[in-house]
Amino acid sequence: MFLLCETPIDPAALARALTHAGAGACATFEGWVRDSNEGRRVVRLDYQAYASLAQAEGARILAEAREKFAIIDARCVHRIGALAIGDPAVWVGATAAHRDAAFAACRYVIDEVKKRVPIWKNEHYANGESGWLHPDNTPVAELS
Amino acid sequence: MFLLCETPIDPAALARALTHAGAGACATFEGWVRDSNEGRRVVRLDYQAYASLAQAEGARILAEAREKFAIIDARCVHRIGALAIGDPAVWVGATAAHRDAAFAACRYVIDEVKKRVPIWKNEHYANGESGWLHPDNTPVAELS
Amino acid sequence: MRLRVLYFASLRDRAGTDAEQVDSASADARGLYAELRVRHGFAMGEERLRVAVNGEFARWDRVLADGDEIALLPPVSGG
Amino acid sequence: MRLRVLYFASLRDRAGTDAEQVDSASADARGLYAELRVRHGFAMGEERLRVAVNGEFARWDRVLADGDEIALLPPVSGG
Repeated sequence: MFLLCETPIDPAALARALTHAGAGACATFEGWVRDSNEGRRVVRLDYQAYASLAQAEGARILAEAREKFAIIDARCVHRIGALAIGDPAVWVGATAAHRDAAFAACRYVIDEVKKRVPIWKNEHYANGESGWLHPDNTPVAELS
Repeated sequence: MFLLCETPIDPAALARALTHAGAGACATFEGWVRDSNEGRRVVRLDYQAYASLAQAEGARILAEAREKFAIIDARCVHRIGALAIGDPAVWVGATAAHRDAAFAACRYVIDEVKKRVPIWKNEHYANGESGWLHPDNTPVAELS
Repeated sequence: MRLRVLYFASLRDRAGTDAEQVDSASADARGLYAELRVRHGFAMGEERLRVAVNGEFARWDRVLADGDEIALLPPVSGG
Repeated sequence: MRLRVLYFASLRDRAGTDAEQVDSASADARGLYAELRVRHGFAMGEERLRVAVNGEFARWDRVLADGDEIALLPPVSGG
């Protein structure tokens, strides 16, 4: 299950939904909105997505995780829209009989989501500037 | 903060307590009571601890994690007493600016806790038998 | 042929719209993007973008057909 | 000298108690455990246990003193 959501992420509810009597390990990852990035003070963020392709690519990543690792389930939810400092931006949870697989799958999912899923972050800075992050070593100011 | 607790673990409250404006990543691990182990059906568990030394050793492990990895915080709570299938037995959470450190610290803490902290698991099986797990390749029946 | 083009992130800001109809004779997605760079002044070369056609990732040499929906995708930054 | 010994997990079940007072002349923790193996019929050799004295991990050659609290720790299985 890969979901984009416009409302706050509820990690507790998401973890509860992974409950399974055969699961001995649950690894989760949450990405939180930080108050700084590359030395600049961040006051809020917007996430934009190409929703249909993001859902499809996210679902593919989860299917890959299920194939690569001995997990019971893996899920991911990504916020879109306006977020404040401290808000969870992304949640990944993976369950397995044993912890090796749960950790590996959780890590795989967040890494691939960050690389492949068409979602973009616009950081708003304390000095009033803002800019889309296109993480390929290009300064934000030169992007468009 | 390493704690032994006799009441149910509340992962949501524990994760909330890690909130920090500089944290961009939160990795957690939960160990859940599985319904089987080594092919035997498990119906419930008891955890016993040498409480004073467990707390001291757990605190040392968390201090090591803070020294080894660029984390903001790491915490661990371990249940003791009687647990049912599905109950969280242990919770680890680590926060950091970036996910590498959060994952590495989370993994380090659970691995070391399982190796070093004086806590023992007594599994109760569907056939009425039970036995302390002393994981050094010795069958449960031969242990004492 | 008439195409629909979707813009995201910095390309959307630069184009001033999230989507537009485009009449184009470009043979492929690469040619279309070259046209649109001129029209909107996009600074990023195609080697920094990915392209999707009708909701799936595609190659730049993808031959376009009337009615196709082309999405231009800057480097992603989710998570 | 009089010592206090703490038992855990399978050793506790075997000894039938979580703790007891022991009068011993053993020079060190190794000697004490050898005595207690005989008394309670513990099957595990010392190489499979850890020992703690007064709340901290110790070596088997730790010299014991009157009033020490010795904990015998089978291989752990938390988590």
